[in-house]
Amino acid sequence: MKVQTGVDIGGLTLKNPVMTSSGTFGYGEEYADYLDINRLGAIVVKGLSLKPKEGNPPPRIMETASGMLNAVGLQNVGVEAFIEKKLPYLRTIDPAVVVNIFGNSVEEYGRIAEILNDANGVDALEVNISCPNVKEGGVAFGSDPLLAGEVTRAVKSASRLPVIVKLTPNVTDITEIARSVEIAGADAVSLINTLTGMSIDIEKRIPHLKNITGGLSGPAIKPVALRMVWETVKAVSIPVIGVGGIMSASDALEFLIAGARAIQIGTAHFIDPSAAAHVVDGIEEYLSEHGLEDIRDLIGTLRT
Amino acid sequence: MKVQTGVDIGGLTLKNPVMTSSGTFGYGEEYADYLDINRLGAIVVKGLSLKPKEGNPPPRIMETASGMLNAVGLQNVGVEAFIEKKLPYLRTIDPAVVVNIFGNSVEEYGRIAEILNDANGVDALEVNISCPNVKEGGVAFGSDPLLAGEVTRAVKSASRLPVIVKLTPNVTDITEIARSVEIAGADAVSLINTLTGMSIDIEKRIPHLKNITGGLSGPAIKPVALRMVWETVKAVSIPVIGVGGIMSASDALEFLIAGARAIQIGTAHFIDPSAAAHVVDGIEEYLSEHGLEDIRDLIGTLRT
Amino acid sequence: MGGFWIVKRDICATVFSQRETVERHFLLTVRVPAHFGNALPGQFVMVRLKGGAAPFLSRPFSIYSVSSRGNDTCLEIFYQVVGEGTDIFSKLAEGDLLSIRGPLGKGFDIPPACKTVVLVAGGIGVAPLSFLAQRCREEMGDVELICYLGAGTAESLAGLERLEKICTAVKISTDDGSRGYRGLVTGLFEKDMDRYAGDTVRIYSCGPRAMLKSLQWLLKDNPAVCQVSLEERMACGFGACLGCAVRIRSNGGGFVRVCTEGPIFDIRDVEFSG
Amino acid sequence: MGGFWIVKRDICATVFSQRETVERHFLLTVRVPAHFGNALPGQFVMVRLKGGAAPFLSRPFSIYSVSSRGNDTCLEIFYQVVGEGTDIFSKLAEGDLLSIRGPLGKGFDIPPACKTVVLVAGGIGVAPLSFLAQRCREEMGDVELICYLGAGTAESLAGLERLEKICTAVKISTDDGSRGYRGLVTGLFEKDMDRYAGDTVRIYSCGPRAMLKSLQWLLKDNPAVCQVSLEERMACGFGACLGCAVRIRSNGGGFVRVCTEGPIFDIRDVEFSG
Ligand SMILES: Cc1cc2nc3c(=O)[nH]c(=O)nc-3n(C[C@H](O)[C@H](O)[C@H](O)COP(=O)(O)OP(=O)(O)OC[C@H]3O[C@@H](n4cnc5c(N)ncnc54)[C@H](O)[C@@H]3O)c2cc1C
Ligand SMILES: Cc1cc2nc3c(=O)[nH]c(=O)nc-3n(C[C@H](O)[C@H](O)[C@H](O)COP(=O)(O)OP(=O)(O)OC[C@H]3O[C@@H](n4cnc5c(N)ncnc54)[C@H](O)[C@@H]3O)c2cc1C
Ligand SMILES: Cc1cc2nc3c(=O)[nH]c(=O)nc-3n(C[C@H](O)[C@H](O)[C@H](O)COP(=O)(O)O)c2cc1C
Ligand SMILES: Cc1cc2nc3c(=O)[nH]c(=O)nc-3n(C[C@H](O)[C@H](O)[C@H](O)COP(=O)(O)O)c2cc1C
Ligand code: FES
Ligand code: FES
Repeated sequence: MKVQTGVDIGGLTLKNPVMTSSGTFGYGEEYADYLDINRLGAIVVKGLSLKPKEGNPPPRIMETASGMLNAVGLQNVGVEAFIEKKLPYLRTIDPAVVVNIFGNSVEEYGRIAEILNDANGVDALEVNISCPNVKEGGVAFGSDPLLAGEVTRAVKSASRLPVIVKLTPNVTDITEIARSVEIAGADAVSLINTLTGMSIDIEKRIPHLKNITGGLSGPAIKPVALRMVWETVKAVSIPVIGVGGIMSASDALEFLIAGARAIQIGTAHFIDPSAAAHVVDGIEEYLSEHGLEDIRDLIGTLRT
Repeated sequence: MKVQTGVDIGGLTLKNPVMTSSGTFGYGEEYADYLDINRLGAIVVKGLSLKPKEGNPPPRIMETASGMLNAVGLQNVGVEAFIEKKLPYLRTIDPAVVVNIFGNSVEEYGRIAEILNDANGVDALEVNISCPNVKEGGVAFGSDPLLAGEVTRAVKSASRLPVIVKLTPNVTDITEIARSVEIAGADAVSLINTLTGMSIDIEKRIPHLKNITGGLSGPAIKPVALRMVWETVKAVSIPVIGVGGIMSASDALEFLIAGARAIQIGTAHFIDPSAAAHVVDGIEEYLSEHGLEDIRDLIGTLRT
Repeated sequence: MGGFWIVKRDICATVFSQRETVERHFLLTVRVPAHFGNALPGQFVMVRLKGGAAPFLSRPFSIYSVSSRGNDTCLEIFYQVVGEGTDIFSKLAEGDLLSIRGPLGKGFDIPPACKTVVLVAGGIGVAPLSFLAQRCREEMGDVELICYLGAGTAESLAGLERLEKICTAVKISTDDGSRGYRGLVTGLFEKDMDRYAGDTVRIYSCGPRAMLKSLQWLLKDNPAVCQVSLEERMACGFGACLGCAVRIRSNGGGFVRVCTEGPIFDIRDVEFSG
Repeated sequence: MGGFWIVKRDICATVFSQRETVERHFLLTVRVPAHFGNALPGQFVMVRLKGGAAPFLSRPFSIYSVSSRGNDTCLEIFYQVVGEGTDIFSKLAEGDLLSIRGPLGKGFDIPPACKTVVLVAGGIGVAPLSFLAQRCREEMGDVELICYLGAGTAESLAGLERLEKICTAVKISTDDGSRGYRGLVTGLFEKDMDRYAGDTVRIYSCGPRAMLKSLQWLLKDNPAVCQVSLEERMACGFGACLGCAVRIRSNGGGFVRVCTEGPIFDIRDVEFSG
């Protein structure tokens, strides 16, 4: 059976709901040799700031039970170098290109959005208000509904592109933030970013990460991500993109059934660089095995 | 080398910092055949309410990556039956007995505390304001600093016992709640309770748990628990008890080094019912291998 | 706190052998300490890979048999691959190490005066019933043992060979009619049901929930005592986590623990709709 | 996107053999596809149990050798047990399956005009250097190969046997003096250091960070080119996660990725204090 897997994310049309997540897929080209990139619905690139950012000192990562902590600290080439050096490759490939952005101030978010207006080849913005590993920007914006709304408004009014706002799970009520960015004009939300965590070297009695704390990702966080996606789907009318611990098609299907319009794959790529392609295959198989001709007949069909 | 492992938790003296966590150790007697209970520092019994509570319908548990979801729903025999039927056994054993309590209202918390004043054999109370699996009480009290303080005051003024308040991780800033209960008179805080999570059966398209969501515990959550303990230790002056994903002495030591005065072991007991005894042994070994005569020379020695 | 205490600790058991009997059904034999010889039909064990990370929680399995082989005591588990945990177990081979807790729970109740034992088994539900049949044959001599055995197809009929050796009669049903009666095993049982009444008859059953539910309904006017083995997800297996709740009708209609108050229940006491 | 694409995919490799050479040091041999024959000394692979839950992330290991055995190509990894992942790997046995990504990273740079190759190896740092020595001997005929090999004790000297067959001379140091020079391998090297200068000499080193740092300091007035293999925790191994950052002095003093811009660096370019 030929199945229809295309979805629409607030104006951004994807041929399938499988996206890569920011910070885990480089600028796309790193994966060119490892999987058939053209099978994917969208690529979200590493978070960009106005100026290049060198990131945090090492050690930056540590393994945990079914997960990992990272404190990369948003190392990136900056928006100008991205447009000049990274975008040309991204223009040659088929998936939608989503650019993840972050700033130190509301104005800076707007400024980056504006610069990207002129960049040919960018299909949508994902606004990171949820990085736990940087002092400026990041999570401060994401855990306050008012600030989250302000950032969203700044980006929306500066940009011609669909705007996805990426939410942090380190909050009491994620639906409150989701509603606030919806009202401020967000075209979609993606969640979750990493949970803040920590790990200690008991011999040296120092944190394993130089930054002390880091962001927890991987299968360990999947139950939390899925719960938050389900809550958010019920709370807003814009599309929700599910992220967190997806390793397989079966994981992705849980998010779709819970109501996510699309999903992102992150940490799984480090375990298997072709993970996203397997998820695309697995979703198609599931649909045809279950007699579902259109993925939209599956999304949000959880019976509770 | 003989090491000193005794710790003081706001007036409650433990011969070692290893406690069992509420809801995972029954009323103690369930474990009598599985480990030498007298090796433990303290036992925290299943959460008690004023009246018996039948709990949630099954399925109540589900495995996740390096963890489990539970939605037991605080099934318990009620405080009266506890005193009559469960306490006699607990009086015969050596560890301190901590009774975990929860109510539907601030008054009810106070009322249970009062009843337990007359019960011989109870050494401290742990006030659960953090259960994600019940509508009343539970997390509503734990995520609002004002309500958390109110419950604490009610229990403190009703009880003659040291009062530990158990905090939920499902909040934006756990230190805010911790400070509020400290001001309200809590003798100690324990954290974390479970993270709210969810899991879906993709064949039936229903949640795996009848209650839809459940509490995530086990190694998966350890990095989050450790981070929150470390933050809370810096924010309050009362003792902090570390809970979450502790499977081994090495895990327990991470919490102690981060500043926890004691630790609780939960889910690990299901994997190995004698887990707590192994942790006691492992802590003693570590201390003597590292030439530390007193556990207090280890607690809070993280260098950052 | 002496011997008894040591007996209940989780043991480290070595895989003796494993083979696939019918499709996706595996017979696992492990070496266990001698006290497993006291296990009762209906009791179960919690199983985990020694030191393994997945599956995270132990999995409950009925005891399919315990026997001596030379100086060793061997425990048999008979299971079907249905998910991640059983899939991992299906790769076990000789010499692999398991962590095993048990025997746990209550066993079936067999009154000595019983003359006719009727077993109604659906799929892998055959496991505890086969052990029960074996013990009945050993201890009750010429007791009449009638087994109703159901499966999807002839190829997936599990445990048949052993039952045929032990039982007075084995009556087979398959959903597709590829062997025996075409239909559900409860349908096959229903045809004979009226023969099973009186104090000297006992009915025992294990299988999918829907099957037990319809058996409960069939037996509503039949006075014969019927015990069933229930399944529920378990974390601890010994009464501590309250994860394995099942609603019963007696005792005010509350929840009891399958692992401790069960897994064996009187079929009339089970609230299948709850 | 044709052959090249397939070549880079993670491969499923079968363990051919594994043995403990010196205490807690294991020599693991796995069957790999023929294209591994093109691997360069200094390159590494990311290793994980096929389908295993732990360790979660792949672990990076230098290539210790690649060789043909009959129709098979065999990859050797030589590693020390230092934590959970290597402990799990130490239980691997013939027939077990691994998921392997690689060869990854840049190899050592060996100018054809090089006449003297000096290796300074600390502990398990011997792994990439031994592969380098082997290739030098194969491809550069009578090149002078001097190896300084350090370990804690005589019993923990890893990789010695093979190096003695390949090298012109192997000079040994142990921390406790139980064999060779008593002290650090850098101390032993320092005594000879002035002999190693000029365009036809190349120095290569791998070992603990503190050792490389003191080697950097020793070489501050010596013009010989020295390349080192660095280690950092890795998640992906191919440049995507930015987890393996190390600070370098060139290029404005920023971070580069050990897995992609390295793991081989000019020792003078590494910022060990950063
Ligand atoms: C007392 C008892 C005795 C049992 N005896 C046997 C036996 O002898 N042979 C045998 O094959 N199976 C037996 N089971 C069922 C067995 O425990 C489950 O099939 C097994 O735990 C599934 O693990 P999994 O990881 O493969 O499946 P999962 O991936 O965890 O789940 C796959 C499917 O199995 C169901 N399932 C999971 N756990 C249980 C459970 N504890 N009870 C019922 N359904 C479950 C799930 O709902 C799901 O539909 C018994 C269960 C109990 C409680
Ligand atoms: C390019 C490269 C090549 C390597 N080649 C070899 C080799 O040939 N043989 C060998 O034995 N080891 C080699 N290593 C180191 C090896 O990767 C680590 O020892 C291994 O990952 C430890 O895993 P673990 O789970 O046992 O230890 P963990 O429990 O993760 O950690 C134990 C200790 O090892 C340290 N460690 C962990 N990972 C790394 C790492 N990636 N780099 C440095 N230190 C680490 C930790 O800080 C800790 O002190 C190499 C590392 C890199 C980056
Ligand atoms: C190494 C690493 C780097 C990341 N960098 C970013 C980033 O730059 N911007 C962002 O919004 N999220 C970033 N994330 C978060 C992921 O995009 C994703 O939200 C999170 O990892 C959860 O998904 P996963 O469990 O599938 O990895 C990063 C995650 C990892 C592991
Ligand atoms: C099955 C189960 C039941 C629980 N019941 C309670 C409870 O009654 N009261 C309470 O305060 N915490 C309860 N908890 C939370 C634990 O006490 C503990 O805070 C949590 O599981 C994290 O620790 P762990 O990862 O070591 O299990 C329960 C946890 C589990 C798994
Ligand atoms: S499985 Fe834990 S109480 Fe039954
Ligand atoms: S290990 Fe991922 S970038 Fe180097």
